[in-house]
Amino acid sequence: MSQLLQHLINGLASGTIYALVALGYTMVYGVLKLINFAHGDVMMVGVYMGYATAFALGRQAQRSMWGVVVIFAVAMVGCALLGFLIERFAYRPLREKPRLTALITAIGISFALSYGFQLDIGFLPGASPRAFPEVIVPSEWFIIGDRDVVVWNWQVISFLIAVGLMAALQFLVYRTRFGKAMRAVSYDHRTAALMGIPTDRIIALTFMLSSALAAGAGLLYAIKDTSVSPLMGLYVGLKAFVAAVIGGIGNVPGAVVGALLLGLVEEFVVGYAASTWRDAVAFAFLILVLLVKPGGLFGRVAAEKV
Amino acid sequence: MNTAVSAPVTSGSGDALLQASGVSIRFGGLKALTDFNLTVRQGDLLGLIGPNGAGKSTAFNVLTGVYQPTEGEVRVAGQRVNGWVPHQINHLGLARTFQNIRLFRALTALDNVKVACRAQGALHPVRLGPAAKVGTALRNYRDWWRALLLTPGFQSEERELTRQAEHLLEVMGLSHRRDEEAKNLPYGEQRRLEIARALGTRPKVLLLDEPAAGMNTREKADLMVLIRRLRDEFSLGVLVIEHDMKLVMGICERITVLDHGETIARGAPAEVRSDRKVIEAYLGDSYLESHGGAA
Amino acid sequence: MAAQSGGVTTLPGEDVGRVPPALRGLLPVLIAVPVLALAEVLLGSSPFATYLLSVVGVNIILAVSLNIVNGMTGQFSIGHAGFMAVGAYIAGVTSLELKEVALSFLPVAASDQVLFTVALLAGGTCAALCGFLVGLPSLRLRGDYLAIVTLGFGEIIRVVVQNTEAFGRALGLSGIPQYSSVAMVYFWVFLTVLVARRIAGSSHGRSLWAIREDEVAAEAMGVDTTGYKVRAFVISSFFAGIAGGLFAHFVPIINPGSFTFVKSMEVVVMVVLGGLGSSTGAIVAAIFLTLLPEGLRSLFGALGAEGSLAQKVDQIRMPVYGILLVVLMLARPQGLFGTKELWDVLPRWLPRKKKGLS
Amino acid sequence: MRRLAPMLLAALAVMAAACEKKTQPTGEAGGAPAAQAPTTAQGGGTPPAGDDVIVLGEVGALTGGQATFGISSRNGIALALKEANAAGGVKGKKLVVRVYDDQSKPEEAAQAVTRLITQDKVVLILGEVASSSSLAMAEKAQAAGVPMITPSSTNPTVTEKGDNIFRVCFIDPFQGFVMAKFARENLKLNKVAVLQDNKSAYSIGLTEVFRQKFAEMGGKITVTESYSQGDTDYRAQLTAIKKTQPEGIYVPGYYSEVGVIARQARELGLKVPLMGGDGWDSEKLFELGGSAIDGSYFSNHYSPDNPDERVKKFIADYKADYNGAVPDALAALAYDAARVAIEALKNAPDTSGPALRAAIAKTKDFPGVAGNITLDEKRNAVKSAVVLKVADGKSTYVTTISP
Repeated sequence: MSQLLQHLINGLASGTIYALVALGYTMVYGVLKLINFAHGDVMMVGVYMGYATAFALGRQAQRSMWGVVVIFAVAMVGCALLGFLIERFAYRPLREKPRLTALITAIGISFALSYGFQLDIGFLPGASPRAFPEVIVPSEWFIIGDRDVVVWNWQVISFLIAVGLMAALQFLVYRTRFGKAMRAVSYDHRTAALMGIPTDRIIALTFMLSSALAAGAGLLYAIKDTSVSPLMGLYVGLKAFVAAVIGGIGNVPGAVVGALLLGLVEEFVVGYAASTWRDAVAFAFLILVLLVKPGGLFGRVAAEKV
Repeated sequence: MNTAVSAPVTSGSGDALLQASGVSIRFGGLKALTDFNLTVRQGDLLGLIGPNGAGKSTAFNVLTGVYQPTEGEVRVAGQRVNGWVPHQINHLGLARTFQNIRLFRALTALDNVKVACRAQGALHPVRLGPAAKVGTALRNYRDWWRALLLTPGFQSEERELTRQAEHLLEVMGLSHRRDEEAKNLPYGEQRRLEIARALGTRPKVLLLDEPAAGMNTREKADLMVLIRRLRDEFSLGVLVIEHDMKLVMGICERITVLDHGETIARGAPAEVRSDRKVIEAYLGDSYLESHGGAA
Repeated sequence: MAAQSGGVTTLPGEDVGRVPPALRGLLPVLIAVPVLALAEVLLGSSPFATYLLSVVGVNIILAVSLNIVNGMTGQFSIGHAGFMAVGAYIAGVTSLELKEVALSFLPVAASDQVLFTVALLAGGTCAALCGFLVGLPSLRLRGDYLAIVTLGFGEIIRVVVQNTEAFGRALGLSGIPQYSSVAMVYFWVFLTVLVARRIAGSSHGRSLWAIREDEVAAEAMGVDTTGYKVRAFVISSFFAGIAGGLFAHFVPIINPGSFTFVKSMEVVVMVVLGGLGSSTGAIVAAIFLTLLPEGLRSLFGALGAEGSLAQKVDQIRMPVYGILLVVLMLARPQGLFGTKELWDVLPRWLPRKKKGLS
Repeated sequence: MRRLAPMLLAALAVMAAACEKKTQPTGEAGGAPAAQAPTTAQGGGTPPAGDDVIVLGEVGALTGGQATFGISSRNGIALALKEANAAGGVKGKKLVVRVYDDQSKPEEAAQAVTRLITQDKVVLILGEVASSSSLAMAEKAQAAGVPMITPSSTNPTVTEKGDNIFRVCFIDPFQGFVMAKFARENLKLNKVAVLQDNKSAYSIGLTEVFRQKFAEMGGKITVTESYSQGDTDYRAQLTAIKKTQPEGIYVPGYYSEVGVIARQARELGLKVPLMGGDGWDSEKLFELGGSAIDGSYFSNHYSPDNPDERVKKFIADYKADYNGAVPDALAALAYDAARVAIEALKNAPDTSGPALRAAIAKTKDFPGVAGNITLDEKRNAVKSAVVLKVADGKSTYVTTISP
């Protein structure tokens, strides 16, 4: 019983992180119909930015409340900037070109970032993973039985931050002018442009938003799993992408549900079946969902108007 | 539903090539089409009119298998085709054009037509029993090998296809555009190319979805002549959706009028024109001012 | 793009005038075989050239075959490495099983090549079977969703291999007899290209193009879109399987790490860079992208001759590769040749050359 | 835009030509860069004077999933060469090493080693860490008759590829045995769980032997769970392991993962000691694991406590060259492998394959930093292993276990 509870906690914890990353995929896909393969790597860069900031702050400062805020702020702003640059120079010139073209530049960026950060030249961090500093001093908040189930403070804090970010996003997309414009662009960006919506700006902002979100997600991820490495973006990115598709890519609540489901499925496969088959089951689950619901759980396959 | 409406009227000859009886379709709670009846025979030239959103294109989509009817049945060449997919229905002899032109844009005019010619020749005409299915699969398989090995038979077949397609282009007056990519053709020619492509499938019934949209008066007049000619030359039954009353009244022998998915009138042009319901439907739609005036 | 000429379905190179129709189908083979034999003799003494050319060849097969699905049919498969893995492992295991067998009525070398071919075909067939399975969801799925299924399939294959003792698990399968030769690889390259070209030029190809251009219209014109999509998948994965089989017979060890999602993406990149739908484009891109890292190695080797940086230059290749991809796509978004083939584009660069090759 | 495609074609032709050119390496010494006049670049690079250098080849994973290990190895080899050159080189010739990246893929390793042999004409090959890549290289090196020394591939099959393939480390079966024996006899554990890296042949190999030996010695393996290299969340596996209430967990993976595993084990309330192999050896382990890794044990080739001057000097030199990084086991083994190679070059009458092969095979009681090296008839190093205990951010010597 306690084991089941522990698995639930674990699954939800990784699910929330997947969700934050998946949201980035989903937003960009929503407005551009582009699978942004560089998203995971942007996340990785964000984590390194946070890592560098934490070091610059020093051990004492990084653990204070404002220290954490500064770390998140620097990483998120830095990533938003990176997202802006990527969109401006690698995607925007190709917007009216075949969709696959932008996909290739996304792959190119992904390669450049993930391989680039493996270099040990100059400021680049090199290939080995590094321990992410404990910016939230761990303490046990909640214990069941003889330490059968332990919930840590940072788990709760991360969860709250993640939920907060998602709520903010939901608000932004469905309750603000920007969100309305974003949804309009998502529906048809040419028409949106004709209606006087500054499409370029909206798309750029979407990119910045999703990149900032990725940085936040990445930091929570690094806090949770205590390490940072250049390839983390690749692994997390792929899973988060799968999560977004399970939920119905382009759909905000869908991404969250898909991510939580994926987190739980993975957790329970490892916990109760064979850990060697985790990835296969994750993808089989994805295929199964798509075969039953071709547009993902919440997505709708746009019925083509004939 | 008044009785005058449901009584079938025909002027064509022979068996019904296309028959819709009691067809209804619902999208969620929305009734897009209610109790739709229609019969097309060889030599028919029928019109399907109605204001915007009346369900004309929906009717086309049900007939051609893009949508499945919620109720009622569709028969093509006597075969019940509920549950069939569009290409199977096409193989029974039903071809169509699209309201918003859907050519294979990057292909040449000739290739557009050849796609259709070939697909009809492909060897999976109707739904088959298991044994025949295997036979079809085998022939299909052999067909691929013939293409890969470039057998003499295959080569002559290709030449024959080209000849057919060229003939159709000529009929539609598009020979000079033979090697032009479809997307580079002017609008009117794209419409004509769509018809040529539909003819490539060697249909018995041709469904034209607003063939005259976007054409000027002169082009429309030419089109009227052309449609008649096609019907006679290819022994077709033709069903035309059209906004332009003048065009429809000019060529169609019988007209069905839809409004809000319901058939509100049916009969010869003169009858339909004077039908009170039809006038209401159109005037209510301010249709006559915007479109009728321009025509 | 300003396309003026022949369009996509002309059969240049096959418009060999004055060749009797009966011979036309075989002519390319008759020309290719002696050429390949000659190449083999010339290259036999240079292992590096042989190895590099083999890798290039395998990548050409992968790119050209993927082009049938991604380029001609307009579907989007990003699991090509999965099919390659199936081919590689099945062919590899077959060859290992048959290692001691020799066909007594043939000289050893010839017998080996026969067994090699058997192994290749076994690998290709299994891959084609998988292609069929993956193609089936295309009944229901479109666009990006289908892409994800192919990706998922590729990853599942990798996990299966990693957990199967017979496939050597994480260590991989080694000791596969190295039967492969440049001639063999390029014979299959040649076959792949020939098949791709002949499909493109036939009514089947036109149906595929039609699906790519407008699925609804294709269906309405009587094209069995599902059937054609599945067939495109089957053919494409067959050749991916063959590529894998060849790969397994010149690479000393095959290992799940060689068939990851990244490999699939590399092939997609080749296809897009070459121009979706252009077989020759895929070929040129495959050659270019395969030689690029090796070329960068030469370049950096020549530049960075000093100090510790020299040992780091080889690391720089991959980030540079990534940046080059971005630059290339920005410079030429429609790919090298668009949907055209090499000969459709060439005359414009070489104005004096006689036009109308197509 | 139209210009681009022909340019690409041209570039391609140039590249192909460059690849085909039988170039001598353009010479770069690990150290002494001043002594090595950089050659001017022309196409693929012109050969240097030729007779005054001996070229070694190295293949390593400098990018990709195993880059961490490849880079350590490269550093170790570079250090060995720098020292040798500072001491006057071999027979009056400078040593240079050509390093190629294999992106952690065996087929790239095969390509790189083929290039080293045929284009760069290296006399001897060093590398890889990953056994899959070493196997690929071994096949090519054996066929070409070029001797190859792998510093740290522990899979037994690597040296079985032929008489030109050597290694300076012990093999998986021995290491698995060492830890099983230690767990059973020194720690007196009865129930042990195993957490293996399913993507690493090394980890699978160690697991297999450990499970077998531990069971033979009367212990019980409660459960075997797997993760994949690159994972960062092991809570699911650890929760499942916790259920079986083991007295210890054998984690034969690499430090890049083990540190995080230790933290998460403690987080879930698993306080039992972790045990592992030489893949743990890196100062990064302490950084990644923090205090969570304290009280764990691993088998290794050598102990950094070793008061031996040689080891101290190696660590000091390495730190000086690489921004204060402490060498890990892979760096130490690579350093040893390079020194074995250099020794053989000194002893061999010439640099031909057979002569070098014979010289390497004669290596006996060679004083490496990672233990003395004696190569047996199977060309594997016969070494005893040490078991180290992790505490307070360093590892301390516990015991030595001999074959």
